[in-house]
Amino acid sequence: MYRVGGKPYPTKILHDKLYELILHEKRLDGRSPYESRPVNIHTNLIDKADGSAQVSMGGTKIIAGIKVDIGSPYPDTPNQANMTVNAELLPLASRTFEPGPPDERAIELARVVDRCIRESKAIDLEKLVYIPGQKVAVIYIDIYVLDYDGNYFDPSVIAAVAALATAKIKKYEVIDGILKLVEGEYTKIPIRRLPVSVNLGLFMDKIIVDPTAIEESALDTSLIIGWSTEDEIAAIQKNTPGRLPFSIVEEAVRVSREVSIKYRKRLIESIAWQLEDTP
Amino acid sequence: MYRVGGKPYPTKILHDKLYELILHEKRLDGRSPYESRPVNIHTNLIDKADGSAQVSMGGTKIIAGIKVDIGSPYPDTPNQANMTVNAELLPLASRTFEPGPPDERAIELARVVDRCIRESKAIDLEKLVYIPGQKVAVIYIDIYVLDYDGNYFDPSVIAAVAALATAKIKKYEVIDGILKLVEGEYTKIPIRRLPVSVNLGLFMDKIIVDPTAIEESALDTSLIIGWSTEDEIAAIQKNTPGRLPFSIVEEAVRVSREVSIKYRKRLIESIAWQLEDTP
Amino acid sequence: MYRVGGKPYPTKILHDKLYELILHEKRLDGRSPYESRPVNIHTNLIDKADGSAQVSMGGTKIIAGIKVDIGSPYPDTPNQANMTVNAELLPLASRTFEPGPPDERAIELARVVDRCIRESKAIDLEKLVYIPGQKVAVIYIDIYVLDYDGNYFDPSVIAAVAALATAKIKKYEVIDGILKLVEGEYTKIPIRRLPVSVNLGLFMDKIIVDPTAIEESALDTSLIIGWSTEDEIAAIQKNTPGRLPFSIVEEAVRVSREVSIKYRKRLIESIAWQLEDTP
Amino acid sequence: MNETVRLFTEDGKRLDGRSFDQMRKVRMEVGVLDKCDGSAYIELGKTKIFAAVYGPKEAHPRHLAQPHRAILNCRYHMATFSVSDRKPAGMTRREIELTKVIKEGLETLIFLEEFPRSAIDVFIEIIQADAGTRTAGITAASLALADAGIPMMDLCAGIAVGKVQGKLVLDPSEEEDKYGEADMPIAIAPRINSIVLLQLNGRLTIDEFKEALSLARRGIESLYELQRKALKNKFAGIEEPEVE
Amino acid sequence: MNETVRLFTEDGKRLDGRSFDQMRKVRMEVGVLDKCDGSAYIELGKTKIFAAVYGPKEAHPRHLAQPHRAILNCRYHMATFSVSDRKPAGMTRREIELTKVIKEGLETLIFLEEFPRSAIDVFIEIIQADAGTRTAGITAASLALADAGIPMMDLCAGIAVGKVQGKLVLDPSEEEDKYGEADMPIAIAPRINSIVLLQLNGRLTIDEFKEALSLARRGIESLYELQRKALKNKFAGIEEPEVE
Amino acid sequence: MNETVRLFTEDGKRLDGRSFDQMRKVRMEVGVLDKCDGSAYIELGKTKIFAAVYGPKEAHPRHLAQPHRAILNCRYHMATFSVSDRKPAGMTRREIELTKVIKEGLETLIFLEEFPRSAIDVFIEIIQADAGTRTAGITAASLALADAGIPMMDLCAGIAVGKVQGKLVLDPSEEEDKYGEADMPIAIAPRINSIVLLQLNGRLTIDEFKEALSLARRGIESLYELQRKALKNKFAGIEEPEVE
Repeated sequence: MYRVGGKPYPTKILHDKLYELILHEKRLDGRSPYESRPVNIHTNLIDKADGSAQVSMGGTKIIAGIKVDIGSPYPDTPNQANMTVNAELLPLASRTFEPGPPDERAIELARVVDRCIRESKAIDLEKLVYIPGQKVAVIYIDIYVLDYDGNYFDPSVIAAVAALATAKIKKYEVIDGILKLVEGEYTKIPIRRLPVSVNLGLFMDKIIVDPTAIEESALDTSLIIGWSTEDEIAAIQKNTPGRLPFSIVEEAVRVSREVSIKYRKRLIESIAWQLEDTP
Repeated sequence: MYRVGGKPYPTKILHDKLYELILHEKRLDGRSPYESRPVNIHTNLIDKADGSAQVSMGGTKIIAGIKVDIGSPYPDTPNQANMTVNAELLPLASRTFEPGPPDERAIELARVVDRCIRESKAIDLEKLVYIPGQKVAVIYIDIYVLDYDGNYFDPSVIAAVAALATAKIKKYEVIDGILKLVEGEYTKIPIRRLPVSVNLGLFMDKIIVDPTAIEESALDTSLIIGWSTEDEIAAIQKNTPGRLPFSIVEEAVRVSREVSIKYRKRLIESIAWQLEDTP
Repeated sequence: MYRVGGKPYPTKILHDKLYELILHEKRLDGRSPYESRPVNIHTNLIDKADGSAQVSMGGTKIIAGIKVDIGSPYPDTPNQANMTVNAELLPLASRTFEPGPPDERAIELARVVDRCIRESKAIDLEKLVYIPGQKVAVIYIDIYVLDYDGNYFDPSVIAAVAALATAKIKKYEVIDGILKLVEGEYTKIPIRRLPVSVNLGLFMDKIIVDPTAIEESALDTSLIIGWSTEDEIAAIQKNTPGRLPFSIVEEAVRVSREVSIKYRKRLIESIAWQLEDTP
Repeated sequence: MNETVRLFTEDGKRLDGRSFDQMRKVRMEVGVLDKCDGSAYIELGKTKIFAAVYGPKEAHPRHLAQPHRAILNCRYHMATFSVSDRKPAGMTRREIELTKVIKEGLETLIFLEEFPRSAIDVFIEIIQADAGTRTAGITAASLALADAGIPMMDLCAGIAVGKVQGKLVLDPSEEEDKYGEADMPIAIAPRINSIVLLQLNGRLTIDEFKEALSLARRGIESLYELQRKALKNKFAGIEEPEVE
Repeated sequence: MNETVRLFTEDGKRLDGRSFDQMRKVRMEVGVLDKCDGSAYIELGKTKIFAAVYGPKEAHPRHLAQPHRAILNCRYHMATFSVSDRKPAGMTRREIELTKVIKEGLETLIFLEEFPRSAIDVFIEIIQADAGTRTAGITAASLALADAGIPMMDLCAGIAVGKVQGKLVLDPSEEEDKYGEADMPIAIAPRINSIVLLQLNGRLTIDEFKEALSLARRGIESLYELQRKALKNKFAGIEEPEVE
Repeated sequence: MNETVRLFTEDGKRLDGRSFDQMRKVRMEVGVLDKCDGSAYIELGKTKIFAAVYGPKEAHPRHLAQPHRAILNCRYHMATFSVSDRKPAGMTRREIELTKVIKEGLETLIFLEEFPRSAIDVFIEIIQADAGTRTAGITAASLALADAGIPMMDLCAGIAVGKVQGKLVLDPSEEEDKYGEADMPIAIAPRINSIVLLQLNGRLTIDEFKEALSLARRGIESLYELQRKALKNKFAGIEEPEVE
């Protein structure tokens, strides 16, 4: 028999009830198992940021902001701009989030978003090098979870990518080896691909897409799969305890691919994106 | 009826007793409501500091030290020296002060002292620029509360200003664009004004000046008013919870002005200060 | 009568039992009072470090690693390389060690090891200056206590010195005032002396050498004596509470000297060291 | 320094067209977040702030609990991208001080003694800072507390008064604040006629101070009306109030 | 970037002579530390790791105790000298993330509900890091738990699969990881046929992902055998197992 | 390095005119702070230190309380301006180590077992550091404990012995410490004839070590007398003792 590892009894009851629903292709909020919640994307809401987006996925709200500074490249990548992702689970979002420095969940969120963007080579970091080995763009991606009803991964990736793709950043030119700001002119961050992630929950042998907070409290395990394009996985993270049976992995990949295509379509609509650079 | 917000019963009793006294123009330590405690000022007690002062105001003892280094100006003030104020509520001073990094009270104290000095333009920061945009003086003002019997604000401002006004700092000259120490010569920090702050406590509709610790434990609210000169307010901070009735504000300003004149007189006597720079 | 300061009753019993044994020249693990545990030394077990050593002394295991970087000298020692020692009491080593930043015990360990090495002038820091006042070697000595059965001092000093003496560090040359790495060539850290420390425990008027954890839990006080050479003390640290009677100090020095000679012999055997530099 | 920057047009208007006693456009909304017990959103010009409230709930850790009252926890926090130069993550000294004065302002109004051994948490998140964040923050927090059903003596609302090139102005813009001589943030509980938050950075004469107080007071009265409307709208389900 | 570095020899072997489905030399030993309740040491090539376990013991501080289960505390930590450029002391974000996934992997297997109000501590110390530390770390931790007598559903073992210049390889070396296109660490509990840790950094097609899974699985089966031998040896007092 | 700096005059005196076995001017005062349970102030040359004691009082947080004894908390801390180059705020590693040895020295003397489940706090604040702070600090702390009425076996007093250009000197000055070969801080409880704090930084032969001990001991005996006078004066209300 399957085991709900150390879960207290009421959680076991909820787990069994949710599983029962899924067997009938249903969920508490009326969705079918493979259905994600509606996605709303607002970009450029923060004038002080170089790029910004607020994304809601059902009751989960994310705000992402981009700031671009000038800095030195890392010694092992002299011909690449730097990129760092930070995430905070704001205490406004849930009574389970505490104020204070990012905990392991927030750090995991930041690193999963980083991985989706970095591994899919979404940003053409080489184009943001001003003086090789010396002056490059430093891209800060800051993510805040404002309201949490499960699955803060997928809307965070969408918010980060939407903010990046709609950012307007200062323009610089190099004159006699010296970096100069071109006053009043702006440029874009060169985006090559639009990665998205898909958060899957497992109940026994059944998969659900985009779990809510109540589903997350009872599921057996969960998984995030980041898609660089329709056909390429760029990141995976098993992000909760629990057994992930071998038998279910291929189905998980297949389902997440379908959802990723939907997410990306929604993202493209919102940001009116078109491929400017082919890698 | 007035309300002592959530105060336990014994505090309510004390509050009412102190109010009763004030109605008769009296206080526990024999002072009248608008009377501050005696101020003692010792300067230059720390040879290793560039300036120093120990100030007692009744049972509250403060020690302030000044260190001046060389550093880079902030990008938005290339023609000004830097100034930073730190304060620590030493655990020696009270059983309510804990060792460890400054808490919100210590940070507030530092920022109120900073504001009194900075907003009154007490220091001519432009005179301490050695190479504009590159090398300026960095003035550290460090304040320690050594013994606490209420009102650590007023003696802290006095100690900081006394230490600044009596400091002897290293002299530098710029030769061929290079900053050089002039060995064995010292100069003063150019002081333009002598700001002081006045801490007021409220009991119902009555004001007291310079509250003791026991008065602070029972008062309805309190206020610090910093005076740049006799006629100019430079800083205000309502620094405890509680209602500050509109009807009492003008009286508070008037009273604090009188006390500020007394404090400044005491300060001038102690440091033999004379106005060397008119702004 | 002697007093076991505030120790709970069971500790008092243990204390008295151990003292009784010592009076008969015995200890729980069969050693005589002035006998240290066997020392095992493995060097160069970490390829990624410039030097490394794992040292066991009975049930206490230490691993030390050396990393050498390039940096600026301290302003007051422009003609010396920098050296810093860090120590961590890993939670693997004992249930009394907690994860987290080094506590006062770990800091004391680091500083005692530092003192033994620095005060005995074990390293010829002047030989690791590349450009005086500008570029010097920065030697990091990192010590981890992996398994703790008392006395982490003596094996830590041995591990640090063994790692230093067997380190192979990158070679640099200065060409036209510019520091250049000499690819593929390595050099040694110039070692002038082999300091060792000896940890002594006191039970009443009796001394034991190299106490185990159970002995440490009951002893009256303890002491570390660092020996630069056979005839020169380089460091002392009384490292636990408790009275150190005057009457016992000379015996402590005498005993520790004997043990230090044994330790140093063991160290020399293991690292095949020979004096290359006489100071 | 402030001589070279002109902050008024020739007809005496402010650079953004406002008169001296005119606030920027305000928008308030109550109940904007789902998972907390009460919430509010405020826009004051480009300043954008969320506030959320939890409680009354068990105080945690236990030893912080007070036998006669609830404790009030508060955090005023800015998003890294809310300001022109990216703010480092973590609480700055400025944020810690503002947290203190906002907390004390709110503590003045809440009937904490009704909830012994409990805690109430107030979180204020500045997502864009364009002057006036502490006063807009306490205004939003007060709404969020009301939304959470926490019993209070009164709502409070806050606004700053600036002194700019010798003139007092209501609700200074970031530029006015930067080049101005004084900035006085104030929050008032109008029904009980009391100041709950008061700070001054910069120099004012006594007369200017009095004038600044009454200027603030008029502004706060209109904010107070907007707060009441926002609360009504929440419970009536109507759109948020907006004013220019 | 990866075009210029050759990572395969002309006869298709990897630079260190391994075939694509060959792990580096592994050595495991159980019970290597004295003061903890269970311990293990693992070497995977030059990667060297100690793991130690304490518990079940009283949860501390008390308010963290769970009424229905033990809590599992874990720390994956690297020695400063374990990597080429000295790692700063203190936990990096990477170490915190790996701690989380390793802890969750182990939590999957331990019968935590048998020890209400208790705590189990797992400490993993990387003394040399030469690729594969998280998977070798969870492998060692699983052994240390068994050595401590903590009841578990199954042991688990982990290994990474890399994609290097278009080819999948088992247990990538540091150089293969650096210049490769993808790195997929995975830990499996073989008897219950379940994945307990899974991450992917880098790009794989669906087919490559499937292939990577089965490559890892074969590697893990042999690690699992070594684990069982190491445990037997501990209790029989025999030398540690080693494999090439 | 120490060859070029001369630290003795031609007639064998030290640069400040002292003979080798002479301390700097000492001043002690008891009961200098109001709000703590006991306090003391000490000057040793230009070194200036306050010490304060609280307790015995309830241990806090509770889980730190010991069933059989009081816990002793201690902090040796330097003001930022107490040294030539401004010390950063916060505790340095040096301050943490000195806190430990001072705490252990005091713990030796206090009858902690008389106050089970309690705590005693000792705070030492260096407001000017000009050599000898740890020994003057423990001397002042011992007085503050006595002033607080904490039962102790004995007072303790401390002083350093330096080795400077081959000669032992009592109470080295900052310059002697900087250019000297060794510095040995020691604190003694004279009545019980025991060392409670002992450190050595620098090189001594065995004979020098013995000589240093007896030099320190003589110095400490006179400090001990001053301590007793300072305590008497406190209770008699007389001026503080001073010695050259």
